[in-house]
Amino acid sequence: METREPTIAATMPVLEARGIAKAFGPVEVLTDISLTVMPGEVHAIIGENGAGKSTLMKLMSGHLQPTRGTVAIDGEPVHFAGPVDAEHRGLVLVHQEILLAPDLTVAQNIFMGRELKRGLMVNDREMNRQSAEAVHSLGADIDPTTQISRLSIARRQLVQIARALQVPHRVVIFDEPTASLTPFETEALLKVIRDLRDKGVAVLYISHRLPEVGAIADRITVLRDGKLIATRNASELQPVDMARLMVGRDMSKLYPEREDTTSRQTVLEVKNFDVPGYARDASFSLRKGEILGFAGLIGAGRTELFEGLVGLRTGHGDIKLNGAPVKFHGVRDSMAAGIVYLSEDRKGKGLLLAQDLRTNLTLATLGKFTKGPLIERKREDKSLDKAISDFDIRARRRDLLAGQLSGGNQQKLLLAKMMLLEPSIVIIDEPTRGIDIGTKEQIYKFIASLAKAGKSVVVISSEMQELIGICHRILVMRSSRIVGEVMGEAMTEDEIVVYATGVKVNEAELYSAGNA
Amino acid sequence: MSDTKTIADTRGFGRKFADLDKTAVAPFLALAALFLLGALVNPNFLSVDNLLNVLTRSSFIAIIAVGATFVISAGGLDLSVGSMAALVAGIMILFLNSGAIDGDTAMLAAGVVVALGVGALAGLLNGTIITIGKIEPFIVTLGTMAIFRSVTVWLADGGSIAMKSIAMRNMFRPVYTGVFLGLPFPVWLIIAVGLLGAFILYKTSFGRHVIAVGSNEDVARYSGIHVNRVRAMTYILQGICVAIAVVVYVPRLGAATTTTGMLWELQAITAVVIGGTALRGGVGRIWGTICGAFMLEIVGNIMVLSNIVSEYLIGAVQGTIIIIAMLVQRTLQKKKA
Amino acid sequence: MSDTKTIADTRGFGRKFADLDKTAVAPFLALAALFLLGALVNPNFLSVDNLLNVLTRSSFIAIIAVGATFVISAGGLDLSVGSMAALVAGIMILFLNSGAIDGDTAMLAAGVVVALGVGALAGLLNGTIITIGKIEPFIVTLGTMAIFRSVTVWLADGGSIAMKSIAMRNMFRPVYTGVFLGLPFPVWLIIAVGLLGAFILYKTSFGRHVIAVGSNEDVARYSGIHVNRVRAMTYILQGICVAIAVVVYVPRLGAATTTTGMLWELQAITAVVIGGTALRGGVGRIWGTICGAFMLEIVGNIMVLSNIVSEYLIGAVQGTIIIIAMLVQRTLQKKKA
Amino acid sequence: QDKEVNIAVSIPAADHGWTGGVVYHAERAAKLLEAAHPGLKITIKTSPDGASQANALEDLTTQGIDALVTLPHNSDELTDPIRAVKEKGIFVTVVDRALSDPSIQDLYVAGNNPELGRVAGEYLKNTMKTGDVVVIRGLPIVIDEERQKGFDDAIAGSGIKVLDKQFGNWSRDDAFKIMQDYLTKFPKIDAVWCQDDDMAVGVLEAIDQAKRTDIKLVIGGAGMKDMIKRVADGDQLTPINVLYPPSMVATAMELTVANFYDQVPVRGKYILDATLVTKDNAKEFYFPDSPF
Ligand SMILES: Nc1ncnc2c1ncn2[C@@H]1O[C@H](COP(=O)(O)OP(=O)(O)OP(=O)(O)O)[C@@H](O)[C@H]1O
Ligand SMILES: Nc1ncnc2c1ncn2[C@@H]1O[C@H](COP(=O)(O)OP(=O)(O)OP(=O)(O)O)[C@@H](O)[C@H]1O
Ligand SMILES: [Mg+2]
Ligand SMILES: [Mg+2]
Repeated sequence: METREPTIAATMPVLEARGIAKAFGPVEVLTDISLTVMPGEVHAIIGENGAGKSTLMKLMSGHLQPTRGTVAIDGEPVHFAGPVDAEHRGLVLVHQEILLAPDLTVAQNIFMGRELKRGLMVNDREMNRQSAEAVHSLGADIDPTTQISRLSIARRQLVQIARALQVPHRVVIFDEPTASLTPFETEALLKVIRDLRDKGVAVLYISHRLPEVGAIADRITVLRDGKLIATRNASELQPVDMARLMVGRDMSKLYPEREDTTSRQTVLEVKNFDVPGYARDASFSLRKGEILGFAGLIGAGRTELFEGLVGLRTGHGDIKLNGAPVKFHGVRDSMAAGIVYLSEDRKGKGLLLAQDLRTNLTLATLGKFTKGPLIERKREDKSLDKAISDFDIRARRRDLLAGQLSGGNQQKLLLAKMMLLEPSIVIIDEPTRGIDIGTKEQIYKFIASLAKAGKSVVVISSEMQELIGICHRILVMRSSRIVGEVMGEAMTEDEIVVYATGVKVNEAELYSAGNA
Repeated sequence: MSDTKTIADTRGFGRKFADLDKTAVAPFLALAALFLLGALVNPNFLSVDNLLNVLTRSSFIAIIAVGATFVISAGGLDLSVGSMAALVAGIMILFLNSGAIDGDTAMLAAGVVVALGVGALAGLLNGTIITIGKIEPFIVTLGTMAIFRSVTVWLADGGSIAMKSIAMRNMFRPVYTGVFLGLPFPVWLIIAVGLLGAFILYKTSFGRHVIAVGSNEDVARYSGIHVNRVRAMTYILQGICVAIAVVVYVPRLGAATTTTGMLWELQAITAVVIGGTALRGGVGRIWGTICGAFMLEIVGNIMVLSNIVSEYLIGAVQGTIIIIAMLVQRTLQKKKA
Repeated sequence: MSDTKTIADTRGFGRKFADLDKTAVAPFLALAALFLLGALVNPNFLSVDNLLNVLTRSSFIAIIAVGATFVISAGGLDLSVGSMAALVAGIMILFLNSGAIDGDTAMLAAGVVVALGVGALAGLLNGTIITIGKIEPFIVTLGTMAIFRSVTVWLADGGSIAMKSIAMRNMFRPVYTGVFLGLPFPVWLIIAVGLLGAFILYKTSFGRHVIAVGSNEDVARYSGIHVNRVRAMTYILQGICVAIAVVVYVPRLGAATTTTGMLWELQAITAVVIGGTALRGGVGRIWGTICGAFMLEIVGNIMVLSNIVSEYLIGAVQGTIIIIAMLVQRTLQKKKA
Repeated sequence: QDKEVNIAVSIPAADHGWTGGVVYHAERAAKLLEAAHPGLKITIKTSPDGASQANALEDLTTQGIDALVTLPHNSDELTDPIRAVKEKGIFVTVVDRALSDPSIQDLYVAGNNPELGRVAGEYLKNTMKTGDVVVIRGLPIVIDEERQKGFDDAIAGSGIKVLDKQFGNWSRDDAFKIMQDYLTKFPKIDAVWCQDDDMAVGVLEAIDQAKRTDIKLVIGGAGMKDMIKRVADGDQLTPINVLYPPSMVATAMELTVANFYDQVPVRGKYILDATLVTKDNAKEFYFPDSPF
């Protein structure tokens, strides 16, 4: 971990929040926040889901207007007419959610609204070149002429970051930029941020990955329930302290005690499963009570493999469920068979953002809430109450729309929705993406309790630490194939990386040969 | 209103969806404004007879538009309803003329069943091509619009298809002209279809699925909803609504002609949109739709009752009034916000 | 690490490339299928004369549909183009009849300018009400459709507006009938409008903004794009395209009637959609659109050349062919995938 | 008599009652004529509007024809396209709507639109002397304008007063609505003139439903079979009708065929009267098998 003496004293804050408050309707979600951001500083904001981090960032970048208080640039109070106005003053925000035009290409998105021109014409060649460069500097290779709609969430996130950095900036705000990135992209991004800092740019940085925060931040501000709890120098805080400040209680143990809940009974056996274009020749088995991890780099094809398995996209191969061969023609079949898949794309495929919590919660299981043709609203409400308490969903009002929940709470709602199906096999894709540490702990506990109750869980995650922390066994995918298996003592980050990057070729080939 | 600030300053969907109740009320306020205009133009406008006439006349479009609310909430579109109405009416009358069953009452009842069947089949045709062929609803229903119309013209030999039996006609006529508890029968039918539509859309799981599909098809699919089946079903419902409208339409003039149902599709869609349902799907307002259908008919009525404009310019005034009604509605929404 | 990505990259890239071609090429394949059908139905179909006739006629819809491609790509809709064409034609002819300027050539030139001006203004009206009033384009342009039509009827006093000066008519006629380098003048105009449209849509930042607005309005707004201005501009472009179409239309029939341009809006939208542009916005295919307009005209031509079906059923056959053409297109896309 | 003759017939599509009748009669005449003349081939094409009719004319000409029988959508618009046909040396018969340049047509067979309005107006003037009349027009096109003008001229200066005029789009449903609203608007109406029998059906229904007894006369026009039957049956409300038969297209086709197969060349104008149909002569004009 790099330590650095902040050089704050000499200069004046480039961006400042002075007693800012924000209310949505009668509910105040931020109270009296005062905050300074110095040039050449990385200032991290941490807090639980729904603490108000994103809202604060939106207030400081012209996306929202504060109910009380002011924002100041270079000591001058300012009023932003909108985000574009803020950008003109050198303030850019990388949103937590992906905001890109899906039909346009990477380069077209990166330069949207400020196209490079040659005479009357847009200079596509130059924009493509610069975009490729910008994306490359973030440690990724994305063809700049690819349509956004064809990219995975992670890649979209990278494009979005590249786009923000293309604007002339003095302050860059990153709202959970790494939530969907693997360690490699994360490392590249952190390097970019350090470069920014060294150039004197101020950076506001939000993340739920506390070690990462410790590594990059000069100062850290902790929010809880819309209030500012503390602003400290990073050197004074260890991740445990951060967690304590955020959650308000001691957070010594993130992962639950590992218990060997795995039984001998194989519940799911997959042989030579292909998802054309994404996964090839996948074979694995899952036992009752087992937590099986799937690791790999972005684009390795994990998501698509399981989408294929549950019938969400076309795939061929043999699936045996409790020993009996099955065929899933659609996701309904697999749901009926007790398998559920929770999408990593909670906004695009998980929740109806424009509908309320109740509608979302019961959408996949409406049959359980109907008497005759009639939906029983009372039972739905009761179920919502239960979900809110079971999964600790922080919604200040019941009639919020799913899109108005903070990112982490959307994830919890999705979890609650799919658990209503009472599955025996749960496949969770990126279960803790964008989730605060307190809630992570809850979700891990929840996964462990599922296994204990005799259900089987597949966890697809790009966070190797969490896979190692909770899984009994981990399979690693690379370039559409399962290339390795680690378990027991061998479950280390190094070992997984070796498989995921293809360094350990021999064993990988051995493994797939053994399956063939 | 609790949402004041949300509207002023949220950026995303927050804004669009926070003002739910306002959008729901706005069409009725616009309707009230039209009533005022009507009363100013001609004192007879507010007479019970006139209002009941208008209400009764709006029944075809209102009933069809209830079906269109389903189709549009699920993110679809149906341009074929007008010619579907003509086709259903034509086949129903041909059946009534065939004398296939003894007894006029039995025959009429069977005729209604035939109409409903043909309507449902026509809807199924639309739904199937759209979902299985994965073709834009606009193109499919434009195509079936031409098909239904042509077949009707062909059945009618270019002329009209009229009910032959005078006795049966007299027996059937009260379905349009009859009054029950002070309200004409078609008005009761609007109420019934509205109640049923609202029940299905708001209270049943099918209705929930319709909204889910229109709101985000992927989410619906990942939630295990049969997206295609739901979609197709909305078109079938639309077909049934068209058939119900035909059952009220046929007794009025006792005939289907080549012009029957001409432009009803545009009127139905307009009613739905004026009523507050968004064309992009994900929202459905049954009562707003019915209110919209009523508004359309009232605008026409006011035009005839007024003496102000040349008959050449009536279309222009009508168009303007509809745009202004929408503007009023938008402004009211913002005011109340 | 790097090799993983390279593999993924190539795969993704290849896939994407193949996809692009298919969607873009599909309308042309469907067109080829129609050619085959035409040749089977009547050997005269493939004669140069016949093909040039059809191509020439498709010019009105093709040119209007190029404008509609802009409107639809930006997520809008314009139902008023048909009556706008009637209005523009009417005003243009009235101006030509007025003899305001000496010299027929000067007069004609001025008439063209007047037409373009009226078209742009009409488009501006649509654009302004839609963007400032924040009303669904469907309702607004349905309203202005009625308004433009009515005003035309009123200007024509219920009849038609014809060019009075025979000399001027004879001078103007070659704009429709004239041939240059073997191709009729209207065909050159289609090419010119297509090239210009493609240039604007694909090569200028305005075109980029059109797609951005249609793809995701919020994102466009955050990117500093003047969403309303871009939207309104697409309607103005649409108006100008309508005016260009009128400039070809007037010399053909020499008159504007109250039915001029009736249903052109549906044809234009159909051409756009058949051409591969999605109604939800975010995609625009100028050449596909022109191909679509050509297909529509060919279907009509084949109907006239064939003698198989009863006149009453022509609509049905036409509707079926269009649906099948779309199906063929979809299947080709999937096959090649 | 097996001379090869190709005749094309271009008419409006069957989009309302009267044009539906035109298509019916054209198809019927074609069958009869083809049966009578083995070498004769008749191609009938319908078009929904003026521009597509111009297209159809081009397409028909391409196929090589000897004669064209056409009922143009609109005189102003179709004059030039028909001229282009004529310039290819093709025999041209125009039905119903005269071209702006009459020198183009070899043969002109027509009903008389101004006369249809005039006869109706004269009848009103003569039977009622004074009274309040409401009018339902068709669509705003030239035919409608001519009929209206004939009517207006006939009642000019008389005691007949037109209370209101509206467009009923030649549709029963629209006419029904407008009549309902007229009944609301005017406490006393003496007579209704609507330009077309299709609309008269809607008018009668509206009056019937409102149970209004002040209306003494409903005059339609064109000779739809249901209305002729009412006249024949001596209906009080509809004692007369004014003829404007869609079968005129058949007449035109017969005459055109005669030009080729009989020795006498046929040229000139054949104007069919806008005959006043009354109870006495109604039987002559009643064709129960016609769709119109
Ligand atoms: N438009 C809105 N209307 C109503 N409430 C809102 C709206 N936007 C946010 N909220 C509420 O404000 C609170 C703070 O949300 P915010 O998105 O700032 O949380 P966060 O700290 O960024 O959480 P996360 O870590 O999950 O992203 C939440 O309770 C959320 O439900
Ligand atoms: N270079 C590329 N160009 C286009 N599409 C790509 C490229 N690389 C990957 N993809 C697409 O991205 C998707 C795979 O990404 P995704 O990250 O979801 O896979 P994954 O293994 O599930 O990854 P994650 O680790 O994020 O779960 C696939 O649709 C894949 O084809
Ligand atoms: Mg957040
Ligand atoms: Mg994934």
